Amino acid sequence: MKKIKFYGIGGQGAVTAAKIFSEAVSLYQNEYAITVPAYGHERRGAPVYAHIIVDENPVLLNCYVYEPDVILVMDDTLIDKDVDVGEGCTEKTVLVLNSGSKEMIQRYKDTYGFKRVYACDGTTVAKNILNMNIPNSAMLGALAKTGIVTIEAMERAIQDGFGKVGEKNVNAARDAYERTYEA
Amino acid sequence: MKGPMKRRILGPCATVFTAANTGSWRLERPDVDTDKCVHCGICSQYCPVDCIRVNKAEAKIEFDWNYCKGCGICANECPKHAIRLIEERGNN
Amino acid sequence: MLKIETEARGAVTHGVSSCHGCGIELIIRNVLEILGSDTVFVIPPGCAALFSGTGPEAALKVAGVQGNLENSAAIATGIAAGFRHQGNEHTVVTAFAGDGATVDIGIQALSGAMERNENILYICYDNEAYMNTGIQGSSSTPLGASSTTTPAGKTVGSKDLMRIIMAHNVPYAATASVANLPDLRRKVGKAKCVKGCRVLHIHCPCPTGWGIPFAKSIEVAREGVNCGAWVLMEYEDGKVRLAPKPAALGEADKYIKAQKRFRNITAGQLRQVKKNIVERYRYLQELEKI
Amino acid sequence: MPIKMFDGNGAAVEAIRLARPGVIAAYPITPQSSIAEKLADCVANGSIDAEYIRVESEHSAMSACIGAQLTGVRVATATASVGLALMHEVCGVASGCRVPIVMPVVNRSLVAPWSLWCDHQDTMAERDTGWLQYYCGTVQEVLDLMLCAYRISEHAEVMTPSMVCLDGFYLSHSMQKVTTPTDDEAWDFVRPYARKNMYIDPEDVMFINDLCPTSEYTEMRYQQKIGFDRAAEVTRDVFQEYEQRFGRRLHTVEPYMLEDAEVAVVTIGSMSGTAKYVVNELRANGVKAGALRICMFRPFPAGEIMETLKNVKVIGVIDRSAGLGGAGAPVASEVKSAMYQTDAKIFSLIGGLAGRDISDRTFRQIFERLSAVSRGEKTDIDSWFDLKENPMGLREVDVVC
Repeated sequence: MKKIKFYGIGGQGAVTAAKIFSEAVSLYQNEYAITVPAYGHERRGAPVYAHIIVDENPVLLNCYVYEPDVILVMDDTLIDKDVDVGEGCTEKTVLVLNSGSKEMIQRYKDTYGFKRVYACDGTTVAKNILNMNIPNSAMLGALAKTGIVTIEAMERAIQDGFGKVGEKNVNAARDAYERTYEA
Repeated sequence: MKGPMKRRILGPCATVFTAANTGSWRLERPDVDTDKCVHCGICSQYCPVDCIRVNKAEAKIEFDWNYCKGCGICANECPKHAIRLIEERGNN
Repeated sequence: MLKIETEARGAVTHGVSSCHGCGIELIIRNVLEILGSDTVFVIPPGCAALFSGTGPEAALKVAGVQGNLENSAAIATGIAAGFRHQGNEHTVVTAFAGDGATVDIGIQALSGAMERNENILYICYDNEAYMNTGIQGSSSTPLGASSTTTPAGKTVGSKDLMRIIMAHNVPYAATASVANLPDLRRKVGKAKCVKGCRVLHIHCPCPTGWGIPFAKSIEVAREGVNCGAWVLMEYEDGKVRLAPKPAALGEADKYIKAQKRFRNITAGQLRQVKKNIVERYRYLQELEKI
Repeated sequence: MPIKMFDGNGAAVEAIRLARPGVIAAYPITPQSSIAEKLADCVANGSIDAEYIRVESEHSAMSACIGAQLTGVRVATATASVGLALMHEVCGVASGCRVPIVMPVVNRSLVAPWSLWCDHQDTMAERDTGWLQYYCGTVQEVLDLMLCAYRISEHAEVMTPSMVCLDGFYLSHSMQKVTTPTDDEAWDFVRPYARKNMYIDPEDVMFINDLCPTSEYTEMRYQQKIGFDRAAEVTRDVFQEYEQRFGRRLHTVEPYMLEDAEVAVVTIGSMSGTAKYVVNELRANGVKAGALRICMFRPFPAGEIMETLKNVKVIGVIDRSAGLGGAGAPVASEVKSAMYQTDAKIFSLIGGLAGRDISDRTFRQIFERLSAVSRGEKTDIDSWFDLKENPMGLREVDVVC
């Protein structure tokens, strides 16, 4: 069983990303998942979270994730927005961070004690390939780098989830996957 | 061939078209002065219970006393003042 | 299904326990005579609910349902949609509601149905208070009129339902009066043939609630029309037409003084009532010119 | 059978699509909104051939649905929270007029205080309005129970509407893998809608819901009671048929490791999986723990609950609604009354309100307390769990005296 938490800012597609990730593991990796998004008022710009639990067997747990194995941060400015992305994390927790800034990556390591960090400038990827500032598909590609899901499964789920703009988003995911490095 | 069949309906509904004997409410009843009446039908038109008929063949106004509540609208609306209300006594 | 136990000439039974001299009987009989049997009635609680029947006994020969006080327009909407889905666009789905069920608690559902232009006929019979439950004031109760909840006389005027209706741009709306049945029948006939949301607002004195003799309910209604307290009009394709027009507006004093519910009206209120009548009439005349 | 990804709201919409309603009247409300939206999409893209009425309130949604279904078509609507509260009056019309509407309700707390999140007070407040109530444990069950509910509600001897309750966000927005029947398989199971009781038909006249005299009202209510009695049997039959057709077992109540359990929790809704997870954990540690999930809450399966819990000595019934002023919260009161002839110790445990998470840790704590009672170390346990310290002092302000 793997417990994952997505952090983002309203409008970045974090909740959509969680649903697509669930589909990738459920339909294309023959596993099971539940997602519990934590919604507030629907506002652009406010922090949003999603909790995902993945297992080889049907997932019994239907609650939030308190001790994540993997966290995905869609926006590196969250560190300055009163959001404790390190909550419940241990040295073993893997961070996937959308950041193009070495300093920022170091701040995340220093502040929360992450030992394994996968970084990718998903925002730039999204701007280049999708021509817009929605990094969710790119960051799903980055998440695949951790090995929790294959990039092929993720691409298929992205294709399903984004409909007409599926291919562009698949390209963003693939590009981000290739750019993601262990920082 | 299916014959008539009883069916149970559950819950509230009305399926029997019937009438209350509102004639029993009457304290006064309309009385037509046949000399004044011109059989114009206005009394019939404005009768709330629709119980007045103009019988042109026999030149008379007929009331269905089962339903006439004795409200007096017919008398009030009659352009010829041919209807007055008289005290109700017994049936018919 | 309907078992006829006591025949009637029309679609309404002759013996209904509405009050002596109540105009609703006349309205409902005339409306159904024009609409015919291909009609469904939605009736909320109120005086008209006497025509829903009691227990197993029905008072109408048309199909119908008694709704709640506030949802006549919504139930009618659903019925019309159900029929439409089954290919029936001919049955006239009619809501028949009092002023309280229309201008007070039912205004939201009516507004929704008008905005969506549902294919229904909405008829409001307006006796200017909650008469069925003991003459409580509604937003149709006029300035100066006493009711059991405005015992000293109402201190504000009534809602102008026609202007609310017109603000929704429905294809056809009209006012009518129980005192002018040929006009009422003509308007019902017109409304019957229009597709979309049609609204009729029909004035109907309540002898008990207004404090008038039973026999005078038509006469008082006629006075109301003659003095302009009730204006007969039509709204069709965005155009207002005053029809039929009174020769000249009479004085409202006679209309007001004939009714005991105005027993507490002050001289100032009476002046205001008369002023409002004249000003509203002028306003409608201006609208007619547009 | 196809496997698809749905969140709970998506599964509800899929079931509605498979049941082919002719009229849809819905008003959006968090967290139900995506049902209203997706149904509108389905009508727009032709996957549902229905009239979509964009009503101005939930009250009108239910009113329009009643009117429409009385003309002889299946209808669809959905709601949540205060929307259901606004419907309350007309919910009674649907059940009293025996209009077998099936409605997904996305559970959300009632106001005040304002909250957008899951608890069961909204549907619990409707528990005596004459609707059948099923509470889903998973997204799969949303689809399964919706499809079954059409069959149960529309059964000629039941003729009673159903609420299929799904927890806001925990199910409504939780993406899960769902096995669905094909359109034809589902249609063969659900069957076309047929009017079986009262109807509005200009060619076959009756007047529905006229004033009922005192001399008949009691009997009309008794008719409804008989409908509920039959619903309990029909539910079991329909669940059995569903399992035969689609291979998935549904439960009115679902016992889990209860045969030899010494302590057990009774749950309802999405928390139930977490309870099982913790039972597994405790069993691995040698604790004789068990769980019972109630799926069918109306009619209340008192006999089955008595039967499945009869050997358990200490039971915690978990309510996701406060049950203010009651002798225990709603589910607990019902369980206690079902078990009145046993000497089990039954506790009403209240929590998870307004989306407060009921986690595995919460269940561990609850089981610890139940075990303490079982061992005789405690005689009573707190009825509210996961309560903050000093709840009365949440707002402490300076005032000018």
